[in-house]
Amino acid sequence: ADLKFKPGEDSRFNWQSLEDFRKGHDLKGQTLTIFGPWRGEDEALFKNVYAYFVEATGVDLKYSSSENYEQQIVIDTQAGSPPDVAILPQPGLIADLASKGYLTPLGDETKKWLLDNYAAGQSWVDLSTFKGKDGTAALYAFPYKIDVKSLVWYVPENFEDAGYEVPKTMEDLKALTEKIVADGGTPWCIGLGSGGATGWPATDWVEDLMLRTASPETYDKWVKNEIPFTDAAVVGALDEFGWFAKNDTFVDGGAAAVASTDFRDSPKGLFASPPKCYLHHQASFIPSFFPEGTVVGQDADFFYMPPYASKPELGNPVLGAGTLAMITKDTPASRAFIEFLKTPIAHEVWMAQSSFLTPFKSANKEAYANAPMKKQGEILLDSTTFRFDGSDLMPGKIGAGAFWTGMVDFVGGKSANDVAADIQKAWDAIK
Amino acid sequence: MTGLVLRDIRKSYGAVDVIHGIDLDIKQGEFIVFVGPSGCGKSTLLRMIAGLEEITGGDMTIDGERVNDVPPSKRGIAMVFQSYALYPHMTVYDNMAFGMRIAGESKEEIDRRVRSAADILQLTQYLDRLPKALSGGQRQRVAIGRAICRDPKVFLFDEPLSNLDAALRVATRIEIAKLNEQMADTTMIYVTHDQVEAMTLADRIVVLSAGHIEQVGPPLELYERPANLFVARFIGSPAMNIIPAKITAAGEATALELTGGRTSSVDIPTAASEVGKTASFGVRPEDLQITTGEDFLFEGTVSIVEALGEVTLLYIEGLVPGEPIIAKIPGILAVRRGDKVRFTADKARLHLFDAAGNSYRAA
Amino acid sequence: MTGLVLRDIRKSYGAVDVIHGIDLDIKQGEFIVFVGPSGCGKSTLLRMIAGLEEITGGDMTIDGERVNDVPPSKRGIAMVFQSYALYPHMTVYDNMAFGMRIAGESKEEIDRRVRSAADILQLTQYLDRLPKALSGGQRQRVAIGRAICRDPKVFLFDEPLSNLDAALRVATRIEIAKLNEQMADTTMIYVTHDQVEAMTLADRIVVLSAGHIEQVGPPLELYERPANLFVARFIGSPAMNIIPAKITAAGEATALELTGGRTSSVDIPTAASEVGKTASFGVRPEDLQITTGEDFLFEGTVSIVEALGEVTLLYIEGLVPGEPIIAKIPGILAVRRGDKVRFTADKARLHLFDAAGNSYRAA
Amino acid sequence: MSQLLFAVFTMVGGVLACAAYFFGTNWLLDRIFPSKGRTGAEASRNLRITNAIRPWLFMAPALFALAIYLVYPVFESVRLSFHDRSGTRFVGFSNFAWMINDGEFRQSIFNNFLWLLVVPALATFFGLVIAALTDRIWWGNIAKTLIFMPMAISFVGAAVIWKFVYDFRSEGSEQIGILNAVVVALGGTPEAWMTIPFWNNFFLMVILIWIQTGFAMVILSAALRGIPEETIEAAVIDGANGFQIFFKIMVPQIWGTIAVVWTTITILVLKVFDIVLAMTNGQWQTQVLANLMFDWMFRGGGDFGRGAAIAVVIMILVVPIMIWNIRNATREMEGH
Amino acid sequence: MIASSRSPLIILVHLSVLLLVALWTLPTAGLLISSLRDKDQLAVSGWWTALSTSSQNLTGRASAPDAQVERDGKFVISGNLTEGGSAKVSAFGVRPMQPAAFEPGTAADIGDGQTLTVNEDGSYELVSPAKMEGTRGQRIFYTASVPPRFTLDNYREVLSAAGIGSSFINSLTVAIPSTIIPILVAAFCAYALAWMPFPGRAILIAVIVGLLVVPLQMSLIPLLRLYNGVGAFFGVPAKTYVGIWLAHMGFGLPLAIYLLRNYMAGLPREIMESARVDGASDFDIFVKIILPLSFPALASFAIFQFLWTWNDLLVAMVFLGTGNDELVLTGRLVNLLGSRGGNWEILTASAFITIVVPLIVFFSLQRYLVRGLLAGSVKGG
Ligand SMILES: Nc1ncnc2c1ncn2[C@@H]1O[C@H](COP(=O)(O)OP(=O)(O)OP(=O)(O)O)[C@@H](O)[C@H]1O
Ligand SMILES: Nc1ncnc2c1ncn2[C@@H]1O[C@H](COP(=O)(O)OP(=O)(O)OP(=O)(O)O)[C@@H](O)[C@H]1O
Ligand SMILES: [Mg+2]
Ligand SMILES: [Mg+2]
Repeated sequence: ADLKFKPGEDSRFNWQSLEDFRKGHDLKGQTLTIFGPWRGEDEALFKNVYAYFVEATGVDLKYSSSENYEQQIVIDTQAGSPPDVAILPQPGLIADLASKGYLTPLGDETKKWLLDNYAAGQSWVDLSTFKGKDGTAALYAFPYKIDVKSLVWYVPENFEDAGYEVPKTMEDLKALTEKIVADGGTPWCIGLGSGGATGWPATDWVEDLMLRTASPETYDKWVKNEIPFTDAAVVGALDEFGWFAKNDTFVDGGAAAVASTDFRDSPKGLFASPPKCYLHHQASFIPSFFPEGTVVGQDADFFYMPPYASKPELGNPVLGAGTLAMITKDTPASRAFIEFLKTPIAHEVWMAQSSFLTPFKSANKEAYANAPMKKQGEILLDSTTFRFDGSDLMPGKIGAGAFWTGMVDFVGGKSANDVAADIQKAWDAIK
Repeated sequence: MTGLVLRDIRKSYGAVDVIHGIDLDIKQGEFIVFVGPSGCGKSTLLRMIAGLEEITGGDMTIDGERVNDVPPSKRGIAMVFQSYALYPHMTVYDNMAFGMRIAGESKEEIDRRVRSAADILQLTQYLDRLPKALSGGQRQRVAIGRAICRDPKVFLFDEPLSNLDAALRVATRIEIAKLNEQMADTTMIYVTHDQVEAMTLADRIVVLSAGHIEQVGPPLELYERPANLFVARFIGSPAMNIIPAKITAAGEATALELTGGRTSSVDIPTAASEVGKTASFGVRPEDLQITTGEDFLFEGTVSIVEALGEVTLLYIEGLVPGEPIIAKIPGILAVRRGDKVRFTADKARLHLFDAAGNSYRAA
Repeated sequence: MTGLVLRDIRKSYGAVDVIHGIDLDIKQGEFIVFVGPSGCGKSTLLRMIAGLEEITGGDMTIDGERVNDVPPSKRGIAMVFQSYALYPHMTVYDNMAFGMRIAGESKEEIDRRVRSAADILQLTQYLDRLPKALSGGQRQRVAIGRAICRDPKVFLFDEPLSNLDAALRVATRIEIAKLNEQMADTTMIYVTHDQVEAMTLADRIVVLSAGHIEQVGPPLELYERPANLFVARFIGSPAMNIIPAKITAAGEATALELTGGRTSSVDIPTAASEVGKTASFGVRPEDLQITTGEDFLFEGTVSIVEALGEVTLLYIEGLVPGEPIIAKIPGILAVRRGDKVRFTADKARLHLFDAAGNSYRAA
Repeated sequence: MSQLLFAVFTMVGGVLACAAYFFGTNWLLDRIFPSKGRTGAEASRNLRITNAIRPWLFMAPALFALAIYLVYPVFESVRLSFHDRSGTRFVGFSNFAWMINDGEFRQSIFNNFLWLLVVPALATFFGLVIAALTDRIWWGNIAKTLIFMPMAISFVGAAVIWKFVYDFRSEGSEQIGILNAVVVALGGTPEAWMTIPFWNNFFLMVILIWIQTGFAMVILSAALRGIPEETIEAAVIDGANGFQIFFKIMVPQIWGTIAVVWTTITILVLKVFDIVLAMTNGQWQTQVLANLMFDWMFRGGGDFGRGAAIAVVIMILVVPIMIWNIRNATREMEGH
Repeated sequence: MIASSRSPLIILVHLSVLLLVALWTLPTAGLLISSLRDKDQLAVSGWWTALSTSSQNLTGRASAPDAQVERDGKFVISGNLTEGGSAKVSAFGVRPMQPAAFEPGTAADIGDGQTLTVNEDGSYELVSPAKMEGTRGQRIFYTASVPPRFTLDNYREVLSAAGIGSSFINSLTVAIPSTIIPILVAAFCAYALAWMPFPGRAILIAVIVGLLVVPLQMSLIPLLRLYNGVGAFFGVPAKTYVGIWLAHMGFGLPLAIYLLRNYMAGLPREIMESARVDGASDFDIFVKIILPLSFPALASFAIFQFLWTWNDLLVAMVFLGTGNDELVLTGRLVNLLGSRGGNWEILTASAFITIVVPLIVFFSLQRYLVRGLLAGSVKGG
């Protein structure tokens, strides 16, 4: 395979780690099947990464993906023909697979490695620890490739023209929102539409606001339903979101448009002439839906979704998401692949290609392809609290079901209390 | 060589009884014609013989073997369907060749037989056509051709000539007769409404009525000595004239008083016990002659004159109210509507039936 | 009241020409019968009149109005199809009532007319059946019933009686004749292969052959004075006997020398120029009489005797090789196969055709 | 190239193997129980045997495939419906008990009945009308191809298509959904069609009707062409106009096929889920049984017990249709 | 019938078909046009606007300051906003909130003494008394009427994707036998159910109808388990072409049998009887009479079965696999969409690329949906 970056040539990369890895792993004649969520451009990027693994080990690697990866992995594991390694973005799904005994624990050594090498290591270990079939918790997954969600996107030139400043606190953000309305503009573009997954962008909002209004421990309890959905903290976060989304003058198209506007379309309002909105809350992947030719950092930029000045004890929480790799069939090759993910090079190669963030401290920050990526990487590394997307941690029926539906109902006019009660009812039903 | 034997054959469609128990022995090589009114069960009987219709009751044997449950293909039959039943997707040639191909005949043999059948039936120029591009008569001929191409033990024909013109009908009829002669061992069963066909082709005619047999016999016997009123009326066209009568004297010859008052005597012996009973006196239209003498059988007014060329039909009113007597007189007559005409008839050719409709002669 | 006029009507299916130019005037109220060999185009012509078949060439007018492009429903016709064309999903009753329902007749009127038609056609007990549970003849009767239930300007019948038994056929024929009488204004066009039907029903008969008209005329005219050999052979059953001959003397009567050497003379005038030409001498089977005298027309050996009851058919070999002369003698004869028989015939009933097949009489 | 060769080879091989089965078994049967050229009694005995066996020979591959691919999973579903989420622990009727109390399930049942009422009837109706109308015009085939197109379009494609129809943009901004564009052009205010409870069901149904009309059209147009031309001619002569011919002559004659199409679409409606999944995923009260089942089966690892229980309900719903078909089949066989 | 084809009713027929066709194709037309549009336009304006010249608010950017030239002591940047100059500018502005503040040709003051002039043809001139700084050009907002513009880029992108050719062949390898085999199998079965008497026939028919309802998703796991078992037993890979053919056959059979049986049961009984009398066995009758006469039904089912197998993704993914060499066309195209499925321009184009083959199949099989196949075979009602 052609290697994207010639080993040894670019000093940003830790080539030594590749050489070290090569030594202990000769997998010639073996095959490794990986099932992952990346398709299209992402697949090409990932291919460039695993090319180094193939080059180093001589393994015959087959990567496949599916539009319905959730369904596919359930079918494949249930039917007894799983891939060797699965990489999935949904901890809830992984928990389920683990509880059914389809995953192989990665062992204490890996756990220790994560604690040592990942920023906010304990968060990551907690995230990747699930109960197995026998009920004992173990590390089953390896976080690889992170998205930061606590971002607000804007067009710097529009801010400049209108004389707006990037807000540093949530209070400022709310003030800015009102100011834009006063200026005759519309501050926000919010779109929850996503076909069958409609509603999910709102869950990010709520989670982000939850981390800014309640403690991380409350957040953890919430996602495990140790406090009910109807808890005041949760309802409060919902209402915070409602402040933005349920105000007709705050959102492009009015509150009614929120639920049905496609999340992929909604950022386009930033770039319209005249602009349909000035602000857009979305994760780090969103630039791929910006108009062609948009240069992030110049034509569009982001700022960290600020915390409340009134709640300094919460620090700078970061909401994120990411994919986790796990062993679905225990073979030397799959073990080796997890080992490979522990090398800096496995991270740096993707960092250098864009749309990849990592909390891996040893990965060279300079390898990030551009300034915005680096800025996001810094947000991640600087975070005092990192929390994984709550809806992904909840059981599928809630996090990818009742919660979504609830949010659609919420922006559709239902009160926060009612919505929370509905979701809690659904949660009770699956217990 | 016992041929085909039907014993108390019955058929019902659900609650409708169609065949009420038929007993019939058909010798091998015989030519049997089924006649009977429309809907009396001829086709049904034929289809049962072919094995296409389940036999509800009774036994059928071919050559001594019970065949009730033997499928059609094993009975060694060929059949011409009343509704043709051509294969719509095959050309005329293929329609005729189908059976032989199934039987695995050689190509040359098939070709020879198809062409000769087509020749006989004047179909040669249509061999490449599909049935839908044929006229009604042509379709019927294909159906016949299909049957005669094969070489079966039993031929079944269901009104095979009904859509043909007179000339072709005669020609085809003669071909069938020839076929019958050439294949002395082949039994033929033939349904027709055509008197001429029935009379000329049949070794024996079976007269059916409402699902049972009225009479079986050679054509002339049926014509001359019909067993009952039904057969008498059915055989011969126009039908036999029937005049209600009363027996006035019995003996070697029977004396009668006809409706209308005329008396007559017929050469049929009756028992003395019959005197005084009502009877039906029958005379065929073609047995009536016009007379000017006094010794006439009856007299009447001509209501319709139908000149057919070779014969003239006279419809005579006045004897039986509402039912004209028909006379068939050779040649073209000068008789006009409204004329009063007297008729006489050969005594030997008169018929007499009892009140139940059975012939005195047969008794 | 000009009725129906056909002017140079033509029809072709792709490259196949089926109708070659028909000219025909049919007066309103006339009863026209089409006869002709199977496949000659009768059904096609009928279907063109009905408007079911596009007219490839020529003009058709009804009551003076060109109707080539008028849809069938606007032509005021009723038709009995050769293949019945019953509505398979409707009961017999509904089949017959359909047209009237469409026309919006009252329920009582429909019921009355359906029941009376069913009565005539002996279908009353089948009114609730679907066509598939009927015999062939019953289906045909339903088709007729459907047509006579309606009240059209023109009736078209395509072999309506072909599947009926003799008795029913006569009865139905008479019903049709009655219908024709009652509805003096209704034109009827009737296709049949049955000579008797053609002769009894027709005001005029149209003899078709291979898509063109051979002769048009009243039945007896066609029988007595066929315009050509084709008509001569076609009308009458069995067909007219044709014997090749040579004209030996012309004048008021024509003297002939027949094949086989016998001479004869016919009461047909010919021009002197015809002497020496070959001609066809024709005599109908029913015009032949057996004679023992010396003044016979010809002599031959009987090869087949067909006794039909009322008449006997004799097939005489020896005159024209390969083509037996047929004689139709009334009654049942004592003649046997192999007998030598002499025949004579009335001079006035002989026919003579020139080499092209046209009658000398007509000329 | 080699892939092409392989493809052609496997294709031909597969098809030939299948054909060989039928010819082979049939030949064998005639070999084992010969009737040609045998004497009477033996021949007819053999014939009886072959006649009893042959239907099963003809049906064997079909029955085999049906048994494995459909019957076996049915039993598996029934079994799973009495088990817990991982399909291992027996839980009795608790899945069904849960179901009855589940609001979403009741919503789905209600919606499914709406679908069953509307979609099969309309799709069959449009299919029939289009088949009849296009039958006799010169560009009928082109028209049919165009109407068939939705059937041929992949589901992802269809989802985009209807996005361009139902899309909603706020008032004042440019509409990219044609429905709202029309509404706006007529002076109305744009609507978020997918979110209007109850009515949104119908907007979803429109999509399925749009797709399934092609199915109905193709099947019915084959049936229409089987109608004997003469019966139509007879009706023309009887003075029937186009509508009368259509409703009184053609429709009754293809009634059997109409029933088949209707049945097929009805069953398909019971199974419909991809439209709902792609357009709303059951939100805004548009949930249907099949999507609910899918949701429980696969979302977040899946709950096989509940998924299977819903599947069992779907399968039970088809029972009336089966009974109706048994009736039809027996009646039809009597008619023969 | 010909005569009636000239009646005024026929015009009505033409019109109603036209209307129905329009209704049915309108949504698809949207897709087609969208697939030819520029991908940024897709989500911004309705597809129908692409057909005509439209007035759009656009944003452009002047060339970067390093392109400035000094003229008469002033610094000038000039250029053209509309590449090729096909659009016509009707207004322009320099601030996002007032995109149409100036008429074309007028000089807009943008502060610091700088002026901007945009002409109708899209050419602009930015004049500054002082040397301009920065790396980016000045944004220019303008309203322009843009003529329809179409591009084949979307198609090019889809068609040039790696592996599309072999996926195409994979799809055919799946679809063709998956169409032919079930038809053959179903036809035999349908014949037996329609014309061969045996006990339990009606029940069997009903069961087959009932099986129509079995949700595909329910079967996948048990079946795949079975496959793995069989595969392991024989030591062959579980996911093979034969496996997927059988799967498609299994799922397609109920409908096939149901449709075909219904059709075959409607064939005239006499034809079969006649063949039987001619000595044909059931096998002969089936092959020589039933099959040819069932062509309309076979063709219509073939159309659907082909279409389903061709457009199928799920069964192929499960039974054939998701790897690169097994991927069918639908799988390949879906993978092009990227992980978040937002690339409508690819969706639109690939929808039309996949539709081509089924449409060809439809068009070529359509001629088997013939009229009057049975004409002339039997007489009577
Ligand atoms: N579709 C067609 N294509 C070609 N030739 C046809 C077609 N239909 C009929 N013919 C031919 O046209 C001729 C006339 O057919 P038509 O049905 O009018 O005959 P007919 O006089 O009614 O015969 P019959 O007495 O046998 O019913 C026949 O020779 C027939 O083969
Ligand atoms: N499927 C059926 N159900 C009920 N009755 C039937 C069925 N088929 C035929 N019949 C009746 O059985 C009787 C005999 O029918 P068949 O066809 O044998 O008559 P046929 O003697 O051939 O008459 P035709 O000379 O008119 O052809 C008819 O009265 C008919 O109505
Ligand atoms: Mg009959
Ligand atoms: Mg005809």
